[in-house]
Amino acid sequence: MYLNYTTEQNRFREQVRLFLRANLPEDIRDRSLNGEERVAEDIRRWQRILHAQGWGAASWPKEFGGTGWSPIERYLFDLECALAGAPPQLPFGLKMVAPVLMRFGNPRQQQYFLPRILSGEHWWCQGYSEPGAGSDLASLKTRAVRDGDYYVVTGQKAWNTLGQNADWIFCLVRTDPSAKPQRGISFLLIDMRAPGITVKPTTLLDGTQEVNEIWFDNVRVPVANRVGEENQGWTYAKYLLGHERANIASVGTSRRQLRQLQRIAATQLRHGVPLLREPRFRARLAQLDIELTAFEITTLRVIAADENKAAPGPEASILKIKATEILQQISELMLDAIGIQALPFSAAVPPSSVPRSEWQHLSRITAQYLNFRKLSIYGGSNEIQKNIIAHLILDL
Amino acid sequence: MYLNYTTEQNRFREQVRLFLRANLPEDIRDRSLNGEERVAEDIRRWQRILHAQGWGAASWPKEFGGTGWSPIERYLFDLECALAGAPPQLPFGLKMVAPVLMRFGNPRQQQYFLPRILSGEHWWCQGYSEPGAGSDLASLKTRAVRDGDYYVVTGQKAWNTLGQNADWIFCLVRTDPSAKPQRGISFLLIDMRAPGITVKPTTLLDGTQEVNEIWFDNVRVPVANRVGEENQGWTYAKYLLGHERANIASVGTSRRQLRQLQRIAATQLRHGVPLLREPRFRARLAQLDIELTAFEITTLRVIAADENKAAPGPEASILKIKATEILQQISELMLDAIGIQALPFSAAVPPSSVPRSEWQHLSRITAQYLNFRKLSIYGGSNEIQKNIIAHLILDL
Amino acid sequence: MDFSFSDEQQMLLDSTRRLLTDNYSVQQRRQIISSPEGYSRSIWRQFSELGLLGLNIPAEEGGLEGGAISTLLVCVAMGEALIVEPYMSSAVMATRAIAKLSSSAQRSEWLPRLNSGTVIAVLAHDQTNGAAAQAVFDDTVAARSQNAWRLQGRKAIVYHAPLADVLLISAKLDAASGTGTGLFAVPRDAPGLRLEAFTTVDGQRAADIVLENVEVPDHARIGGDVSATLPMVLDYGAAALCSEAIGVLDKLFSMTVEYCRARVQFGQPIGRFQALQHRMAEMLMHLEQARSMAYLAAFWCESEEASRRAAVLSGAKVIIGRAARFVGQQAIQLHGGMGMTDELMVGHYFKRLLAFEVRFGSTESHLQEYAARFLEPDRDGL
Amino acid sequence: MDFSFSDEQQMLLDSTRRLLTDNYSVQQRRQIISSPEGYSRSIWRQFSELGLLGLNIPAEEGGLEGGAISTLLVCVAMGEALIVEPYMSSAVMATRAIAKLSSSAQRSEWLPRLNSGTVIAVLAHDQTNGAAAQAVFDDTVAARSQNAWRLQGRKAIVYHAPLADVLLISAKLDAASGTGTGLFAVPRDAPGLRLEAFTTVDGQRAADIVLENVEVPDHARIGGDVSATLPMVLDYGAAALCSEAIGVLDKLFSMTVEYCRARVQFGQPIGRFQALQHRMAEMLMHLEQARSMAYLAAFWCESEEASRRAAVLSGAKVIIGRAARFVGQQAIQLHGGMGMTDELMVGHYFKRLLAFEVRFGSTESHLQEYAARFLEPDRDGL
Repeated sequence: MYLNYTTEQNRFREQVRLFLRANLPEDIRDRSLNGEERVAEDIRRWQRILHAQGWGAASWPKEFGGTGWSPIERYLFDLECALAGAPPQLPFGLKMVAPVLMRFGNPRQQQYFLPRILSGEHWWCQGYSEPGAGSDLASLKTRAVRDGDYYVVTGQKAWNTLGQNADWIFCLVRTDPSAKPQRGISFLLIDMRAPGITVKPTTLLDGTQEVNEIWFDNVRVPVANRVGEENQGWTYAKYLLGHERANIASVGTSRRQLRQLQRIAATQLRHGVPLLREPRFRARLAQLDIELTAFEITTLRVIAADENKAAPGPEASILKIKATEILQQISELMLDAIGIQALPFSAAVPPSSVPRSEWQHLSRITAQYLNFRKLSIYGGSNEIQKNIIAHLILDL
Repeated sequence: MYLNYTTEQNRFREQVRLFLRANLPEDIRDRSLNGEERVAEDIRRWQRILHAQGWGAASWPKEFGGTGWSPIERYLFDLECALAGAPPQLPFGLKMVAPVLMRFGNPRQQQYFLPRILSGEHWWCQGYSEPGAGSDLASLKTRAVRDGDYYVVTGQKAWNTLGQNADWIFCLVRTDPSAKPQRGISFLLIDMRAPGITVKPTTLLDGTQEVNEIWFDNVRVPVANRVGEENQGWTYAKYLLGHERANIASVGTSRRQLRQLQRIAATQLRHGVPLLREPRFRARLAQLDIELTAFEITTLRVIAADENKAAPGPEASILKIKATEILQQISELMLDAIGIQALPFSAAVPPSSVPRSEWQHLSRITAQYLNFRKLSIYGGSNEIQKNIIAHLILDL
Repeated sequence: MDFSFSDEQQMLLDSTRRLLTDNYSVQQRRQIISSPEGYSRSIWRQFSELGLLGLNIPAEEGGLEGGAISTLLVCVAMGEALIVEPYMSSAVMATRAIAKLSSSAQRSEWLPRLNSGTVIAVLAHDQTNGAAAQAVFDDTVAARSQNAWRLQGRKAIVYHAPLADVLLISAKLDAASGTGTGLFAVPRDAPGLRLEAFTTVDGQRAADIVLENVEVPDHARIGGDVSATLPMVLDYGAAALCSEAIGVLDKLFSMTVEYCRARVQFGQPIGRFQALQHRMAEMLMHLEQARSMAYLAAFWCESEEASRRAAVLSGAKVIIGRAARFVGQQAIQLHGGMGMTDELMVGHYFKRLLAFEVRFGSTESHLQEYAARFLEPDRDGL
Repeated sequence: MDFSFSDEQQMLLDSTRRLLTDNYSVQQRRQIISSPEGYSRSIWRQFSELGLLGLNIPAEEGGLEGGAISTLLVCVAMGEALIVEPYMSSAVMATRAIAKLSSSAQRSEWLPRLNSGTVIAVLAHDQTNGAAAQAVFDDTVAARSQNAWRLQGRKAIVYHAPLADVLLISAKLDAASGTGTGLFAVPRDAPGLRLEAFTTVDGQRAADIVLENVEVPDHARIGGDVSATLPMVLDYGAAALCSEAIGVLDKLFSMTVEYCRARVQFGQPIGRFQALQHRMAEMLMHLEQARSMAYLAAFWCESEEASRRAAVLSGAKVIIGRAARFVGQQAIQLHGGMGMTDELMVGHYFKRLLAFEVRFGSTESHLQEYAARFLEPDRDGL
């Protein structure tokens, strides 16, 4: 057992840091550090910059244009990017559909799609959930009826993240309505410009529009865009979800947020004393700091154990829950730190009670607290993750 | 809405206080305030004293020798007794079997048993749970086979509290094994001196022996000691359990314990400063203090709402959970207050690290913490109470 | 001890609820919020017609004189409907301030107009009441000169200030002018008074107030030194806010239970899942504890016993604040993705609770306040 | 980063587990606890035969020289079996103190006998290590006179002191004799040394030590001023205690899961109830976070970087302490009434965790210590 990074790992880390310092555009970094809403163009630009460096897909094997990095190196890359304030890369192409294509796609699909994901040319989004099928994905209703070399797709998808910018969507559709719920599902790749697709953004409680409802009205999809076998989509879907969970750990983001919280607490006063010196607040902050340190080790332990596995095990559920709990607790503590300054939410001109220099900053803290409620809901709610732990790890 | 006690209620309260000051024996009070193990003789003595005053059964109607007090008066009586350090009266006769006898017993049973419960002549205990039937009471297995004017009872009861001192036990027994679990159960009153009964105390994790296992080996019970109809025992059992839950609120005990905790925190030092001045500890204490104040009102609201009902409603489950949570939190905070002094547990002579004057006191705090783990388990575990709330109040 | 409400009080509650059920649908509310005024004059008129605006006006001045318990019930109903009208600001706090502190001439000047709804008044004191948090600004000063007062300073985050016709502004008297704190009725369009308006997280209009040499005549001063009397008005307002929170919690909880009964996943309503059932049982327990403290706060908020009144109000803010956070977060969680949308009301109730937590002193500041004042050995609770 | 253990380490763990599985049944443990000695000489001998008593003895002195990681694994196994033998007190802390601090003559005198199990040594320092809690006694003083040292004072709650042949007692040097802290090897039967023995809440033997003019020869002093070196020994011990707690937690958790699989109520194993499943998922998460911190503590406890070492150990005590409370309480709860009995082991594991929480500084004191030292803006975690 050796719990420091090796010389090589430290060298790698330094290399990533140097790259970030030289290549992460300042404006993108600032927007990200201020917790502003994601700008689509920032994400595209950053993907192009990474791709130019050959780092477009940290988690892919070299044969598909990935880095071939070890799990620990990938972890360090993610960590440093998050600490530096790089915008998160979009997972939908890189970490969701790509692993499915590599494993189950045919060579034509691989050759066409993977390079375009890597370069950022194709923005992908996800067509899994439906209004009646959230946690219970297998009850999805979107139909795909075979018509010659096409499927004709009709139905509605929900909770589609950032699909308003997307070029492609991967969808679970029902191709055999008479089969049991988990049979009879197929996995289709659909061009977002196909006639019959309507995207309607959903306004969230923080005022943003990061998710959409998508309607399919007799959308014609070439059979060639089906991944794998007809009616075997559930297998691919589960494979994809396993990969999704493993990517949520986000120790770097938490560490960066915690650092920001410490700065806020150093300037916010209570009775003239910085909040950082107030015993109760300090202790909550310390508790989170320690919790995150432990979680960093827990994450690395799971990564190390998974190193030789094809897909992450159910331990990924532990990471998903803990990662989101920590992020939510940080955002909660931030909210508590700013007190009544959480109240002013939108204004033409910042009011004096929130110093002008901090307005953007502080008003984003409340928005982030609201937005982060989603963390324990999406990507398989934390209740679903606990079910997985109970069934697959504890065998209950 | 008027949230003070009325002049009459205050007068009543003062009367109870005066009585307690004059009649609660000092030795009994001290044992109780020190948190010592219950002494059977103390309980008997105190019941005799209350009976002499005409207050032997606060909750009974006057016709059976009760006080006829209003629910608020009963609440105040319990509150003052607990604050003064009176030992809790045994609920098994007074608050469990007696309501069943009053409602479902025949006149002979009422005339024989009720006065003896009131005077303290009969010590009752409970024969409900079994090793395989705890939360799931309906799966009980103790059999009673009719043999002329007798039932012959064979089986095993568990979690019997203080039965080693008991004269009588009320039992749920299966009289029709072929019926559905909740049918075919009868409610019997059994003389503890009957041949074939064996009582074996269970040592608990705090070292005390307050519960027992009881074996029945062909014990002959006169049919005259069956309450109500044969095979209708489940109805009576549920009626009894409703009454049990309502009597657990124990605001007075919590208030007394909280007062004791404040005294401990005023003398325990951290870095030379009394714990009572340490911000984190103070806040936990304040939180509990407020929680208990709210709970006092919640309890009174439930009592007032129940005033015109025959048996307490499912709201009693709210009281059971909250009462036990508060008591457990107080005992936890006491444990945290004494720190390492929790470690010495039993000794011929108190060690110097625990001041001699506080030895008995402090060593009981750890024991009580251990013992109080039971509060969320017995009387229907808090999980069962939440099921009740979900089903009967929230209609889920 | 008596937890029942009088027939009159019950009728008041029922008629307020009916008015809001009929005239404050989700759609109507949405329109009101996005309107330029940020509140509905029509609803306000109906409040007046029902007598709600006179609830804190003495009978001899034409009001209903309902007192704290009636105000509790009305504010519960207001919370259930999640109104954005300045009921608490104007009809409870400002009206009470004028009714309790002002001269008979001032009462005649203001109370009838407040009662009829033709004037909206808003009290602007230091943000953070009583408890251990720190006021954002604490610099408003009044100086006397030639039968007039000149006000200078700032007030932070004053709810409904942009809707007000008149602002009741507290200010420290400068050394030359006397001692203590004065309260001044200042028209919103007074020269030198500027509002920095914004929308709050819970969808209400508010503003910082900037006062630069604002001059008001002598008779605009309400009461004498209000240092001792203003806290009673603020505590009365805090109790009303607690009541509103109970209405919010009630509604949020019942819509969550309803949703869990209706939403089917894995072939059954999600309310059949035990883990969620237990969560809702815990929410109910928070809610009942919160309700108890809101009652206690309403009962004590008129008391002259300042220290006990403060303790009860701190206690209420703590218990209801914790309930607000737990019930609010869990309501979103149990609604799943739907809870995250602006479309369902759950998020709006959630945000109102968020605002409750920090208004009139945060949960944490009240807990510390309570601990500082009331933890002495051998005290027997409230 | 490497989380794997060497083959040697794995074998050590396996053989320790096997020894305890074969010789430390519940029944055997019960007999050991109620025996007059309060520990098993036979087990102790077997520890020696397996080399476990020499794990912290350098190879050149005949030991296994396993270091912190091996000690971690052995202590996990000790925790799993819930031993009452003074392994941590004697074979880890006292042995390490002698191996690291004493002269070569002293090492030759003590280490072989510690290794063979013929001598049990116990370190008696101030109860409460490093962190913000207050020592119960802090009054032990050593005075030099005529080639001897005279010790005076008291030590609180010294685990396994009644089992020790020799006590390593720390004492402040009095002004006339020098500065700093001395460590003295004192035979348990030294005149003037008195034990006030008791049984701890977790079933182990312990004592307060009273020293009245206890005289020991010059060569009984171990090391020079140990003020700076003793904390390293104590931190090493704290890491070992953390490892033991992981063994306790592991076992307690798995017996709880097992019980919930087997216990049938309402026609199905109670482990099928979702509320209990989620509880166990939460227990597992506590356990895994605790395991991470125990690893980190073992890895850092030998470091000379005092401040970071202290931070890691405080962090470990906090995370494992919280896990101890949550997992302990829930283990009892999920066992229902059976969990309350002395008969099942669950209560015994629970009590060991309770003791863990307060030994070597409480959870709360370590949290405050951590906060005081390590919360500065722009620090990036450990």
